[in-house]
Amino acid sequence: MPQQDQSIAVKTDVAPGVVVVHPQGDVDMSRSPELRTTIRSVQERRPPKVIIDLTDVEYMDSSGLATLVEAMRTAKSNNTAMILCGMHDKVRSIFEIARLNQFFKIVDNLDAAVSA
Amino acid sequence: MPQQDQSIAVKTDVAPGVVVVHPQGDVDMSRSPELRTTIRSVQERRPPKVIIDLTDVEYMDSSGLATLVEAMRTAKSNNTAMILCGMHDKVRSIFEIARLNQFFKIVDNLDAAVSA
Amino acid sequence: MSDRPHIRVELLSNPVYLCGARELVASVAKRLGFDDLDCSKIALAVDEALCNIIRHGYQRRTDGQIWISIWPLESSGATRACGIRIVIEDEAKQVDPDQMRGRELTDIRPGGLGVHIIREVMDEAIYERREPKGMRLTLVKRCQNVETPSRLAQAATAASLKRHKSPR
Amino acid sequence: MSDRPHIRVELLSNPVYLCGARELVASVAKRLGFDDLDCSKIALAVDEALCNIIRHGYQRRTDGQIWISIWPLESSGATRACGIRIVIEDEAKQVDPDQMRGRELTDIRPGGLGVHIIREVMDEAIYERREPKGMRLTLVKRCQNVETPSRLAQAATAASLKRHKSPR
Ligand SMILES: Nc1ncnc2c1ncn2[C@@H]1O[C@H](COP(=O)(O)OP(=O)(O)O)[C@@H](O)[C@H]1O
Ligand SMILES: Nc1ncnc2c1ncn2[C@@H]1O[C@H](COP(=O)(O)OP(=O)(O)O)[C@@H](O)[C@H]1O
Repeated sequence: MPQQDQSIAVKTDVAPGVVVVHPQGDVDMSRSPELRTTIRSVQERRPPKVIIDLTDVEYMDSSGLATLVEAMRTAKSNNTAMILCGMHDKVRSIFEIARLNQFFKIVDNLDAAVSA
Repeated sequence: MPQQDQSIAVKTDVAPGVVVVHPQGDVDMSRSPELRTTIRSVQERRPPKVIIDLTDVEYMDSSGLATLVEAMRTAKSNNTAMILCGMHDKVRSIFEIARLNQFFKIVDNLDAAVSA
Repeated sequence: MSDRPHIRVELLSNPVYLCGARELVASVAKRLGFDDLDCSKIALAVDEALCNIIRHGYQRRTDGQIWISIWPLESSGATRACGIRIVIEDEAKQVDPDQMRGRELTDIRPGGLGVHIIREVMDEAIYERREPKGMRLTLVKRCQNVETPSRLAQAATAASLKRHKSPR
Repeated sequence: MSDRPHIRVELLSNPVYLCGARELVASVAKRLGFDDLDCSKIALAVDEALCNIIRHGYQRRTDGQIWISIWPLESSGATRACGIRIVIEDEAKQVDPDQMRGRELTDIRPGGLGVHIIREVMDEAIYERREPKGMRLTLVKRCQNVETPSRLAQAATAASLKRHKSPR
């Protein structure tokens, strides 16, 4: 991908047992397959906690929601934690519209997610 | 104007003899007439220094440049100062393309403009 | 309201162009007076509708045509617009408008949210078959503060007429 | 490159809609791989061209038609796009393409910068008369990193095929 600011970073050095997935740019139908592939490959290693850091995601549509719902179901069936953080208001509003804000564990920022 | 975040604030209480014109939003062909009217009415009062604070202008086209060139010429003929500050990189690049960065007095931020 | 759309976008059914459509719609809505959150909701509704056309209508073919037409909504006799009307058309397969619905919101699983989102964020969302082929979705959202382009143009002209000499 | 534009925008010659056109163009350029500064320059060139059509072509009439057509530029045989081509057309008065030029840059006064800006930020800017009426401006900007929509769509499909079950 030549667009450095629209890639997905995966960080494993934030805290022991924690993997942070950090997508950048809009998560829409053209981008969510990449997010899905990344989260799946992270989850295959079964880390105790996966954090999806949405600080740099200013837009998400229902294909992004679908990706996260699927990942959350995998986390639940694996008995591992998945936490969302850094959500912008515009992104939060789509979770609310879809009545998904209760389904996910959502905290304010990365620090809160690490210590949650 | 119902769009609060696309109006032009005029502040006279920043420092004695200083008037700050603070446009917000894109300064394009549909917006520059308003900026022009505002600057003209400020200049009619002949304050010693007019500062155009561009901190909240992320886009400007040649109609904005024309407005500022005209205001700068008025300032020069009135023997008063006009200073631009808070310029974003994208706005700065159009001044450079038009070879106007030398014609104007441009400083980094409002503090520097007040003490300039 | 004149029949000719104020803006009409014709685009290929390629997800790559979703962002362009969203940004255009959000920025026109903004210019008409909607606040930032409403603008992003309107853009979201258009995005979801386009995704559905690409996915279900054209079955992910990227060479289908999609048209987005935009009008400011003016209430009869008023000098101000009172909303935005967006019509999205395709030439993809026709389906019964009643079939345009997602899953129950309580039955949480991936997918099945697009139509809910569209209906929730817009004041009107009407699907119909289009002649001779394809579907048409008419979206309406109202707003107290919406400016009409003619009023905005008048305001700009009035401001420029205050000048003596008019370089612009 | 197919002849049909990937995106075509038809808009009224009202300055109110400039922002919509800019945002669409910038976001499509971004998606094709241009960096932020280049995207805003491309949007600036389109904005200046539209302003000139509204001001000089339609003489500030707000009911004229303007068309913006966009293609990714692919170098022959390459798998990657190498730029963007934007064609802007109107039905306004025809002028000699040689008359499309601004003031000397050293002769500083308000105005006379639009055409300079267009030529400076784009790699090509060609004005011509359009049949049967109006003008056509063809703008080209090249880029090393530009992605083709077909490659992007393939990448997205490849990513989705890695899944077992595919809700999207
Ligand atoms: N443009 C369309 N063309 C054909 N069918 C559609 C279209 N939009 C929606 N549908 C139908 O409505 C259903 C619900 O859509 P949606 O709520 O977006 O969820 P999803 O797309 O995830 O199934 C789709 O599964 C599809 O059957
Ligand atoms: N679309 C157009 N239709 C007719 N004339 C044009 C058009 N674009 C540019 N021109 C001519 O080119 C000249 C230079 O344009 P420009 O550099 O944008 O400066 P300005 O618009 O301030 O005069 C204009 O004055 C006009 O005579």
